[in-house]
Amino acid sequence: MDLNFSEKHRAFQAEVREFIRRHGPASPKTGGGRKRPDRKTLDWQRLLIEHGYAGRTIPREYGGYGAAPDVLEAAIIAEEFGRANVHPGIMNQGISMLVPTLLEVGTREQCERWVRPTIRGEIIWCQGYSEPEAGSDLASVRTRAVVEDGHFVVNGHKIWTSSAHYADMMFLLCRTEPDKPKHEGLSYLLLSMRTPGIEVRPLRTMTGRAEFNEVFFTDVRVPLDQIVMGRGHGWHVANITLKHERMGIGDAGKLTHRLQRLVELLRATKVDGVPLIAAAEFRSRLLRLQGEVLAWRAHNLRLLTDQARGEDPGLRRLIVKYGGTVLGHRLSALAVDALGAEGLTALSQGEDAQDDDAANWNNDYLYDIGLLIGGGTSNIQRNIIGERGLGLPREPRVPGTGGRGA
Amino acid sequence: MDLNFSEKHRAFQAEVREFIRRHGPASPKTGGGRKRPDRKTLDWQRLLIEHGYAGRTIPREYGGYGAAPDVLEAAIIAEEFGRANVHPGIMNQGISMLVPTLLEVGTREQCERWVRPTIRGEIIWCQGYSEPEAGSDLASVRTRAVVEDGHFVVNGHKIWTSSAHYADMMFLLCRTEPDKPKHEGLSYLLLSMRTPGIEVRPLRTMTGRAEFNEVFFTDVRVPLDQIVMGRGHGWHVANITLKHERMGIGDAGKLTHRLQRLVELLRATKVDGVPLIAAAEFRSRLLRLQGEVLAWRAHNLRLLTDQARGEDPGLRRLIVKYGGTVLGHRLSALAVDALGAEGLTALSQGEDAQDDDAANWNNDYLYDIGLLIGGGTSNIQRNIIGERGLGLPREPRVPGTGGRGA
Amino acid sequence: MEFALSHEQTLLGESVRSFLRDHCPIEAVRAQAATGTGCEEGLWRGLLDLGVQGLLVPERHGGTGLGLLEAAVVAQALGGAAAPVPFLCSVAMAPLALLRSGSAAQQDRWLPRIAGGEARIAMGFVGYVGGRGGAALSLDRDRLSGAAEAVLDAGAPTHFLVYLPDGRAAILGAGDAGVSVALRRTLDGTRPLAEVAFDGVEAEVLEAAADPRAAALQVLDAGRVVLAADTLGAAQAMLDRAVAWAKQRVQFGRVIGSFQGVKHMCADMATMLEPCHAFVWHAAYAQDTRSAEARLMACHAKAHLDEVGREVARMATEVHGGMGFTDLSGLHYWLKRIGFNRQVLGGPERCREEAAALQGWTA
Amino acid sequence: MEFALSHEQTLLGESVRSFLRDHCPIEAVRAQAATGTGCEEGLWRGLLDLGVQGLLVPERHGGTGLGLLEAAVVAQALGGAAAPVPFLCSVAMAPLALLRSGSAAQQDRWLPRIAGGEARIAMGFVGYVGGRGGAALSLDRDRLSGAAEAVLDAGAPTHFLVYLPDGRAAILGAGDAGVSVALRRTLDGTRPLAEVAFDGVEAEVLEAAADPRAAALQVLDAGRVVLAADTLGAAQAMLDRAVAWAKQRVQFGRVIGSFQGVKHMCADMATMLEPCHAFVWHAAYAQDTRSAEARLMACHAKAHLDEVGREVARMATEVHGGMGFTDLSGLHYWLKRIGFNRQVLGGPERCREEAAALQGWTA
Repeated sequence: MDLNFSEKHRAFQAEVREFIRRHGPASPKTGGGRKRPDRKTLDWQRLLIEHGYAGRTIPREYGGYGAAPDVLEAAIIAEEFGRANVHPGIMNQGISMLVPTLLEVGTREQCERWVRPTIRGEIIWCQGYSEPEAGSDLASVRTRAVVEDGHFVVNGHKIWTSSAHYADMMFLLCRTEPDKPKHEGLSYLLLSMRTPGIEVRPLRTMTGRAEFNEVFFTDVRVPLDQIVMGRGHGWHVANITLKHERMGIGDAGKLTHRLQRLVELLRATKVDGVPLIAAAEFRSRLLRLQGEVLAWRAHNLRLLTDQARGEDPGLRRLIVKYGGTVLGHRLSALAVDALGAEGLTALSQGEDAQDDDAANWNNDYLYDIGLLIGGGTSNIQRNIIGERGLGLPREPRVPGTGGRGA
Repeated sequence: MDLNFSEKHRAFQAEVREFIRRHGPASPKTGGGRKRPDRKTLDWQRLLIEHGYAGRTIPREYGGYGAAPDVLEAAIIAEEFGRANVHPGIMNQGISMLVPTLLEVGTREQCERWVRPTIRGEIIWCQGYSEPEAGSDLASVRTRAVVEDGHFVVNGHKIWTSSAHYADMMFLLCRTEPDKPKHEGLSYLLLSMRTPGIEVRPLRTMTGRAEFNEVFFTDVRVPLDQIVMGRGHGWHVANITLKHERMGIGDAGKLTHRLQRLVELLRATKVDGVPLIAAAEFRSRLLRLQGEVLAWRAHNLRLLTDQARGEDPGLRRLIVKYGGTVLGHRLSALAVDALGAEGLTALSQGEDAQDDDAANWNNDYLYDIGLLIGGGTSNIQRNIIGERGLGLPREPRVPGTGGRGA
Repeated sequence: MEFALSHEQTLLGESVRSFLRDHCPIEAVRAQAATGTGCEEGLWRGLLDLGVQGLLVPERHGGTGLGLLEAAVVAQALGGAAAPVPFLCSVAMAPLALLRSGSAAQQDRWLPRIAGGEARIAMGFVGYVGGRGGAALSLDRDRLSGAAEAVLDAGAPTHFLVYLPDGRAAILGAGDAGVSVALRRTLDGTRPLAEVAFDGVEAEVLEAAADPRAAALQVLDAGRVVLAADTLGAAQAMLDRAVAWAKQRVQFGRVIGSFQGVKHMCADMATMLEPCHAFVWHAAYAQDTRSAEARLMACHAKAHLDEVGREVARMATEVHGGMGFTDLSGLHYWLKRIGFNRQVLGGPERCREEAAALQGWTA
Repeated sequence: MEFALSHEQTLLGESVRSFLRDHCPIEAVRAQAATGTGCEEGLWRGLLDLGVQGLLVPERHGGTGLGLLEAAVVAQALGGAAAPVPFLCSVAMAPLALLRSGSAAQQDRWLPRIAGGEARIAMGFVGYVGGRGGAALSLDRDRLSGAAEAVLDAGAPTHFLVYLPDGRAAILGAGDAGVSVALRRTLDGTRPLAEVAFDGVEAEVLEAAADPRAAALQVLDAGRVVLAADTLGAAQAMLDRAVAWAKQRVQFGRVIGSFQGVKHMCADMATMLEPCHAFVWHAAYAQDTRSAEARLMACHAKAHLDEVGREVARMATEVHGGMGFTDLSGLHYWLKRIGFNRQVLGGPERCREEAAALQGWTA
């Protein structure tokens, strides 16, 4: 254990602070759920990558900053950006899920082609996993691809595809080996959303945005080299992707940052002249949440160390999505309560708007409910923690089905 | 809906208050978990029955007070006793489970013989249900009884038998029809704990008392007429008993009373000169709990009305044990927190002692953890609520077992 | 003497529910959420046919002279359908305001118009639930000046009724000169809130109560009980839908309700929500009988339903999986209604603080 | 530079755990709970062989000069075995008290005796964690009078060290004339608490700190971190037992861990508890590095582990069904240890209030 700020890290911290002092005012607003990055955010992202505050450990040859993994540097960045309430860089499914997957099991060509524009926020990816009859039960997807004259030809129907209406690319889980057992018949393809035969129908969500979509595939042709690993390895690749998602969604930097925003809100909001941060119940709740966030912050440092060492943290990693999502939702719930009746009128001005803080809290609150569901419900997450993390037995199979889970 | 205090009820309330004013000082202390009633408590119980504040609706011929069910009278009694922190009468498994079961499905002779001494606290019953391999899975009990020269002869082994070490009688679930399906092979016997062949081994619990026991049966002879309903109906009778237990354990009067004690504790306890009832976090928690207790208090009035009408309240009844037990535990947890470090030294002086309030809170806190487990864990309770109350399907059977539940 | 709804009360609830089943499908809610005023005219007229608007208006003024318990029964039905009608103010609180604070002449004038559905009165309370700086009212004789925030049922009102901190209330026409209304859409699209400014507007002043502030608080409490009932109805609707979904949706080869994870979530919701029915009745009944507990019960009923409603809304959505998050399922209309109810007329934290103060639980 | 235990720290934990596995079976805990002083002599000597008592004592005074992080590692192991030894005061807080508040001469005199296990110092704080009326101390030159409550590790001490509200500390012999000790068994039978009265007893005064109150608070904070680590160890032991039980116990024809009800309970426990390891390390490390966050982290680590510990203790017991409630399983020794840790040196409510005050979150 050594978190001492060496001379090097003290200098790094000063550098980050200086960056924030100088460029912070140009930061886009934070919070508010997912949207396609606007010009301001894209510029900001390039600036961050240039300075190594985004894409930090991604090799230079793929458009990253190419720094060696350094847990303390990562922590300093998260901490300073969070403290200053400055946009920490674009976080989307391409960046948090696909890029690390490609870096882990993609070919050199695939990395060269897609990592750079993805981390810059120029290529937006969507995830083609869930289907109407395969929500939690992902391994039973039916969308199929067959090989015909040098292409995979895809037919089927995906749902809950977030961002599909503005995404450029999709990573798709589909069935290519219908004769093999359920988990061995899948492949993981990368395809352009501009390919003919794709129809996207927005599914409006409770946030009022169309963050989800249905996507219909009719004879959609995907070049043969746009598969990650080989045919039949889709389940394996999808699980790598989901592993990274589980890391991402509960991200402690995000929690620290959100706590910081919450503290500011409670300091600034006065009722009958008393700031809510001094009002009994609000302060009590805030203090409980602060303790929990501090625990996750420390946990995150530990995970970063695991990562730097190349160790699989097992249980420690598996709990992140479930724990972090629940906590994130409780943070935004307190914010919504602090906003009171007046906060009810703080509405998002649309997907591309710069919303005010109150509107962002409302969106976070609703969007977090979606996160509790998305990527597998909390029940699925707890199954994973119990089974893979603690070694508890699976549900017994029910005769005549592949049944387990929920 | 009519909860108006008619002239009659106003008079009744005055009568209860007068009783409490006059006799309250003779009340045994309240709280502190189960023990065999001492002389003082037995005298108190007789006084309560005489005045109709215990055994109120039990027929006079069986030793009760013989009043017609009256929801408001019952509510007035609970309210006034709770408010005054006066002992509300003995509550044990004989009174809360066996007596209503006998009144529902017992013979006239059985009622005449056992109801009176039971409600007086003179006969203590224990429940012979669980076995080492049949805890939550009650229907798989193996203790067996065969008929031999005019008696059931019982052999087997029970566990988690609370109060068995001082009980006079047991209601026993055992297997009499080994050839019938699991649920149809059981019978419900009543037997004296003085019968030769019974060995009771105390199982000390976390409260430091031996509230549980193991009971071993070797050729224990039970007269043939000491069966409730007929052979093979044991599962049915046991479920009637458990229905009444589920009513009993979460009893809202107890919750109201406990809240009252808690309010007094928080008023009386000062830290740095400030009563805890005014300290932010304690007051916030107390207020949340008060809201919940008020909800259960109203719910209880509704259940009493259902009962008076002879209606089966279904879901409303099924939630009582689970909800009430969890809430009761949270009340005692707040009390333990209010007592602070000094409260750690408040220990029970033994099963027959009159403990002080702080010791009673500590015991309640620990005992409540037992209640969360006893009579089926919270998981079993939630299965019951989900399946019988909401009509959700059971777990599918696993091949080769009778498996469901947990 | 019993703790249960009477036959008439049960029938009242049934009739409103049945009407809403036919006339307030989810599409109507969706349409209102997109563009509505919070008052779907067809529903308003239909409820008039059922006599709902006159519920709390005495018979001699053309109403049915029932109590807050009946209002709670109706509110529960309205919450259950997420029905966009200005029930809270126009039907529940406004007649009580007149009965508690109005003179006989004022009652004669206003109550029949309320019962007849002609007067739709939006309401605001200034200085009752914690000020955030924007609102302040003053009355110079009968001239009202200042501003009120978070004015309820303000989408299509005929009049405004605003309470001043001292317990007097002022009532005036929505279109009167000097009244300016900034209508804001809210998270619950079916119910807007307004900021209303008054520039020396002539108003009718309700000031007949012996203890004006206490009278105003009674009206506020009644509103809180109605909101609790509305949340109860909405949460029950969400639970019912979650249970139905859990019985039908198949994943991993099994109906999901057979998994303990889902089953226990449903059981937890039922365990929280079921006692709330009796609690809301009890709180409404306490208002009707002016019980000594009436204020305490109103504060706690509001706060408790706010909390239970939020939990049930989240869990019911979660049981639905991705479907629950979509507009398609419509679940979120209830979720947002519950969220709206939570924040208006004092959030749960405020209500609990009042409960503490009532009991002297202060330093 | 990394956030993980070093090889040496890991080995230290291993060696203590391995020693306790052999020498602190549940029977030893049970025996102590029945009749013990809170200091099982065999364990005390065994830990001495491992060098534990000198952990925080500088090398020049015969110790190993390690930090609070190492102390936390050991405390976690002790909590995991519910080991009845006076580690908190005698090993962790007392040397820090001398290092923070003692003169060089005092350090020379006392620290070697601590490292050698000869001095077993019980400790009390008067005026630090909220007074309930019974305690008050005064120093007239070097004469100590008054009473201290909830004195820790007081079952078999050689000395008492008590902090006065102004940050001075007094140290004196446990058997000195004028010292009267009322030893009380506690809920956690393995750890008694004492009320100690002093009647003008001659004491050695520690008053070398530049800011005495701040120095005292550092010692208190260190104690809180050690308690958090102890609770972490105890809770982890309970979770491990619950998971093992869930893999083995069969009901309804299935291993109960295959039921989602049980599985999700275990998952919830792991999700709560797992981040606490890093949190406790972090809090201890902040003490060692005297980070600006040190006080905040100590308050929050104590409060958070108090809460998580309580939840895990209850749920782990519940997973065990009836067996968990019995003395036979021994689970309750951990549960009660967690309960004890919660209440001493400031309960979670107190710790959070201090955290709020540190951040200026006050009216």
